[in-house]
Amino acid sequence: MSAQPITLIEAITQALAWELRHDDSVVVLGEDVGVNGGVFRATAGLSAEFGPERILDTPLDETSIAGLTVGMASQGMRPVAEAQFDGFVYPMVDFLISHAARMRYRTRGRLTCPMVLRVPWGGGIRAPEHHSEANEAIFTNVPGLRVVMPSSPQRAYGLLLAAIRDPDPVIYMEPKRIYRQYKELVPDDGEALPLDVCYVLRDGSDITLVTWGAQVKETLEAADALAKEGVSAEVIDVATLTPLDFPTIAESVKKTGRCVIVHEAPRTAGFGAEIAARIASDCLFDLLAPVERVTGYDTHIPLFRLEMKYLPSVDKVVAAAKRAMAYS
Amino acid sequence: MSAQPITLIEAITQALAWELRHDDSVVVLGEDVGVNGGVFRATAGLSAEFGPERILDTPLDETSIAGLTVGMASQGMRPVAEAQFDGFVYPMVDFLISHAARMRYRTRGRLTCPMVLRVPWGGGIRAPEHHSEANEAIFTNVPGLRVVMPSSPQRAYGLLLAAIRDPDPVIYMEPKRIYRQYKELVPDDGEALPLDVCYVLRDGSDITLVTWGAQVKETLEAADALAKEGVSAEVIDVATLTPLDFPTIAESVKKTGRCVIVHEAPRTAGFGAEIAARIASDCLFDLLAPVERVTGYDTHIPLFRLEMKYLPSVDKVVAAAKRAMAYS
Amino acid sequence: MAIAASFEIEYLQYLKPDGKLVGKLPPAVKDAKALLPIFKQMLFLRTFDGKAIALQRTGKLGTYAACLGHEATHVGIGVAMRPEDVFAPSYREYGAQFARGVKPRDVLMYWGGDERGNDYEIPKNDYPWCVPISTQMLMASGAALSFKLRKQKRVAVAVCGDGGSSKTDFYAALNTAGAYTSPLVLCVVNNGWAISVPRSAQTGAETLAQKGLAGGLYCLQVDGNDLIAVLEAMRRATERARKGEGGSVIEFMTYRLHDHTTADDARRYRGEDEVKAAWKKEPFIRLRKFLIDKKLWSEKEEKAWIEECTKKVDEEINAYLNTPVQPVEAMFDYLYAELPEDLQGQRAEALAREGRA
Amino acid sequence: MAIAASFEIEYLQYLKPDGKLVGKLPPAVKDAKALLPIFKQMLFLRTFDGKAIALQRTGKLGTYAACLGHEATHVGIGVAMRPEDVFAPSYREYGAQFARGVKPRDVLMYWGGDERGNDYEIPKNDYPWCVPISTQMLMASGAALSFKLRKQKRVAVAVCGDGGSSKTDFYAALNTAGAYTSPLVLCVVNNGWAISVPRSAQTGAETLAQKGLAGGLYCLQVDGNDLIAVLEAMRRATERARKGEGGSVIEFMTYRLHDHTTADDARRYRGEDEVKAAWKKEPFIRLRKFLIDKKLWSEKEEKAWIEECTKKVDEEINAYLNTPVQPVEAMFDYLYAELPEDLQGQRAEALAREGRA
Ligand SMILES: Cc1ncc(C[n+]2csc(CCOP(=O)(O)OP(=O)(O)O)c2C)c(N)n1
Ligand SMILES: Cc1ncc(C[n+]2csc(CCOP(=O)(O)OP(=O)(O)O)c2C)c(N)n1
Ligand SMILES: [Mg+2]
Ligand SMILES: [Mg+2]
Repeated sequence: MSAQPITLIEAITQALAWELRHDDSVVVLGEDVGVNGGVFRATAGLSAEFGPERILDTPLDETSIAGLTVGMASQGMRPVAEAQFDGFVYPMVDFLISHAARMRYRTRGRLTCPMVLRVPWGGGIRAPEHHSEANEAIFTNVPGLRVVMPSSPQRAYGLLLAAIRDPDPVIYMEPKRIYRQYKELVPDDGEALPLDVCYVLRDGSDITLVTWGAQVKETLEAADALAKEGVSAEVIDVATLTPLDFPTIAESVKKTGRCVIVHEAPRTAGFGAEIAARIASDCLFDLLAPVERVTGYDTHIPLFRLEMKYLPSVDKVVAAAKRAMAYS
Repeated sequence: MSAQPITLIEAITQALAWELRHDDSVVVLGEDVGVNGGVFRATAGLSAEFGPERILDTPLDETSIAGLTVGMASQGMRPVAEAQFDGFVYPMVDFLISHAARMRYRTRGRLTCPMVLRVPWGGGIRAPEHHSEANEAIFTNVPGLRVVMPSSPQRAYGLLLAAIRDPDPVIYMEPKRIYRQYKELVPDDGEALPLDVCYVLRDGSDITLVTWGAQVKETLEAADALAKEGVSAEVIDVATLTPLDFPTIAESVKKTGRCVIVHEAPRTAGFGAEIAARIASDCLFDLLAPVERVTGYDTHIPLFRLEMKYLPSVDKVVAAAKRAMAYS
Repeated sequence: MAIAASFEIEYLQYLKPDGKLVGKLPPAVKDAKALLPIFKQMLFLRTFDGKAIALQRTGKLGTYAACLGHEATHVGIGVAMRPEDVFAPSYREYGAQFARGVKPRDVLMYWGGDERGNDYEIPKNDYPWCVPISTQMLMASGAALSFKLRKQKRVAVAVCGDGGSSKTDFYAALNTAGAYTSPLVLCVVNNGWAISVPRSAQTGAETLAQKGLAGGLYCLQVDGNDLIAVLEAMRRATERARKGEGGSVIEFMTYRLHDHTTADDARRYRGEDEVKAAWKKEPFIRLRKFLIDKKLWSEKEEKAWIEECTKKVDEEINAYLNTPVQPVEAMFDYLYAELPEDLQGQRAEALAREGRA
Repeated sequence: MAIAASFEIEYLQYLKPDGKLVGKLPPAVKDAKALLPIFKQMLFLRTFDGKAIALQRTGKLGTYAACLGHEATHVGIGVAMRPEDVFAPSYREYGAQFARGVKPRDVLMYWGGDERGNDYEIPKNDYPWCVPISTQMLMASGAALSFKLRKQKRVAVAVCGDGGSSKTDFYAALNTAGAYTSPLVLCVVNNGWAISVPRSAQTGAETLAQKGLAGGLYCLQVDGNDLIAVLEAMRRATERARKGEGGSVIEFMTYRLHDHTTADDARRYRGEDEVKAAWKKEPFIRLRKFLIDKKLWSEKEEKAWIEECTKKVDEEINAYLNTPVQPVEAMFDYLYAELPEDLQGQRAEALAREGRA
């Protein structure tokens, strides 16, 4: 039990340290992750404890980071790489799709790729360009990967441990806007959480709100607001986008008959589409109202003077839920 | 009017030649596009007609191709780049997302990026690894791009002309399986087709089959088969995936009340999800049956001994349509 | 022993840290007088830089990347170019941009979170600030290729840092410039650090200049705190480019005297001693001494000029602070030449949320 | 003129095209006898290659990339490695792979459209064929780094072509190997062509070897049709690597005597003369002459050995042809260590379609 409650990013550091201590094959690599402790301080103190042979600063090249990571993972190490910001994962896409996701498939299991890529994800921190992107959809159509996004200190800890231990590649996206939003007691007990589960964070009977990452907060607040108006909202944190635990979502929607999906990425072909599509297929006759998506607009997240107008907000979620409630 | 009917790939060559002849700022670049005429022969004869300063062989690097293309486009040229195969676009993703899609947005219109990336797309030709991928979903969540896929010689010609003339970047994916499948008269008249239209290829009243690219063929055949069993299927070729002409699809689904979406990419978070999601939102109360997706499995397309078992087929489409017809 | 190839990379330095000339003035600087207006630009830049940092510290600007210590390199690159050339900056080279016509208010708008900072009228064709490291180098190679194909006597000049010289895009830029013999000048501003990563950790290469050999380019290493060396290096490279002789890689040796950006704290990873030593070699001391020795400049003139600079920068800051935020539809209106129908509903929704339906 | 850095790149050739020795045998080949088994492997490779092409022509194999003309380089690289080393091939280096234990039937399975071709028992840790050009180079750099971190005396050896040396991943590989001083040997097999693009169009660099300078690596250019030079280059590079002295780039000069693959028609883009001239320098002529001169080999022995090779290859072909197609669930069963629940429905559906529910 951590003596003091800790933030989401501290929970990440705690998970990294735990696993570095308990598994020799784990190494951390990325730009500025060493002495500097990472631009978000996720790796703060790790270089001092584990030394530069376990915590590796890399040359400034994301292709290199991705390629080295796959190369090390396929030779029996468990590298945990960091992309400094979401907007810098694009040069990694080739190695993730062409190699990480296929190493096992291609060699019929002879070689594997037990790696994690940590990606500080999403907007809302008044950062420069390319520091605020919600680009999970690049990875969700790629078989062989797992795409994971925690939304609380406890889940950050447990899911990161699971990601590192998973025998296959995991893209672990960290909602940077809530890195330091609140603290929670996070026992440092090395207990991983399952990677194939959507978390029902709040029970409700009238409507299902499905979300992940930083929007979990706004969505829970929206549920509070709705409760005041007599609407009972169930809130689901998807947590692992792919492979998806759809049964948990389906069960809820079958119960409530209404669903609003909330995410930060642009709407068109965002991962919300997949959830809505499955609902349209598997829960059609349970639906009382159209499935709405409250999302970023189909445009780039603007620089910070306008970014809050781009992001989903509590009142956007509430409004959508009320529109759904108007059906009966 | 081309004196003789031509194949889809010949229509592409014809469109390239037309535009090279009529617009000095158009250049073609890629690996082996010069003297060799491209590995699929899409640029056959162009080097001879237009010379090596208009038809440029590039060094073997997709990052270079993408970066040069964006660089040239932003300086007033209209480059048409070729990715040799779908599996080689991943190193281009950074330039396409970070720069091509944002040049206009980032500079408030001061610089623009009128480029085309041609990508031979999809499986079914017994090719080696990475020569058979259906990866359009990588681009459909990216604002600022257009993702276009022709499915006939005539549409290949008209849509490619439109793509080259479009003032913004276009990813033009070519279903290589049907490059030479059949011939059509394609007038060489420089007439472009609109990029914001879904094409209704066959009218029907019982069910809407929505598809694009190589699967248009199987889907039309499925419609034939269904007709024999008394089911009237409307077939829509999406043609331009993003920005999407959803009204055409919605109109059809509202009429038929049933929809099967057919595509080659893995199902989860494939572009079919977006179409299904919109239906679940905008046509919910018109639906008589769940929206089904007939797609590639959520796994990598296997090497060619198994690939046909992976791809959607006429009977998979027919079976899905029949399941939908069972609802009333 | 048979030799397949051999190479030598020249190092340029004319003005030593103590202000003494090594040898005589190079062709780029026929007359010492010509240095004066450039020195004044450098002073303007330093004034601007200090004020921008202060603005950030008081919450009136977002994250800002200072250029303290890079002034000779940045301004030297800018003045060596012609208006019709194209410049591709990273995110720090305001000195080069000012020389080309970008306004200080544009820089502030950009770091202030407003895309309009990239919409300057002059230089019309220059690339905007580029956050994804070194991708500007490769876009510039595309620009250079386009000049060559259109037979224009223009040069594309791009800048990245020592960190940026590790990026694959940098290699792609030099390889394509070499393959097409295109008019490209790749400037590597080696300021010792890439955030917290020292130059020594970026690569095993002895110099960053030699990376150009990988593409058969002309390679130079220069003292980037020596304005004269910067100008001479740029003269050589741009002349070669304009004559059709191909591209260059120039490594400018300088030092980042400030934190990486205002979001960084360099004390975490580098010692005070190193910074102190670097201050002795920074670009103003030597140039000021040289100009004063030549009777081209005086402390009095400097004081007056800095006052002028301060006034001018304050005007720019006011212009920035007084620019209203863009309307919400700006999110949509620069995405495509014409807004596709598919997006019009979302635009309307955004307007409606502002009560502007 | 001050010099920042200077370099020389050595060229190795011991056996001239006419079979005459230049100077004496290098340390890698203390005794000419040692060449004999390697020569025999080369002959086996050529037998295999010819048969594989024939197999493709008769519709029994998919697209196949021949290695005709590359035998000295490919086999030389393979035999120079130790079993515990790791090899990262592109898609053509069967010669190196056979030397390491890969079976001809595996090669055939792979080009025959069956993933099991990558599932050989020996060498357990080698990388599979790599279609995305030069990405294997960077994965090998990761492998090399992992050896260094775990203090294992192993070397990672990777191969790409002249075209592959333009790919950004190649630069990333050499830059990271240099930055970490890791035990990596990057072999660039310069066979003159990348499909239809000649070496001269890939880069402005005079040699491909010199690209290693960009990362501070040891660079060598060698006659890749001269087995002795290949062995000596590999000896130097692997010894350096094993001693912790860092990585190398070796350019092997050879020629692609066949079409790029069976899907290519090289007559579209290169002249007969060039090919004819290349045949005179191919690797067997000189080595055979050298061995016969030394009385280590004879025409009769060659005939007998080729018969043996033919028999062996035919066996392998039969093994390949008689391997049944994988069951449909193989699509799912190697995707993750355990099939996620989300995919079980699709797997069941695929089985059901086969009537195997
Ligand atoms: C692709 C990419 N990765 C990471 C970053 C984050 N980042 C911004 S600046 C920087 C260091 C740059 O160092 P250098 O190239 O030496 O330039 P300098 O800042 O010293 O001028 C990093 C890692 C980025 N902007 N882009
Ligand atoms: C990333 C990528 N782009 C394009 C291709 C298609 N392609 C296959 S081989 C080849 C040429 C390779 O030339 P080189 O590197 O010289 O090797 P060689 O075939 O001559 O051995 C190309 C372009 C590919 N496999 N991967
Ligand atoms: Mg730097
Ligand atoms: Mg080659």
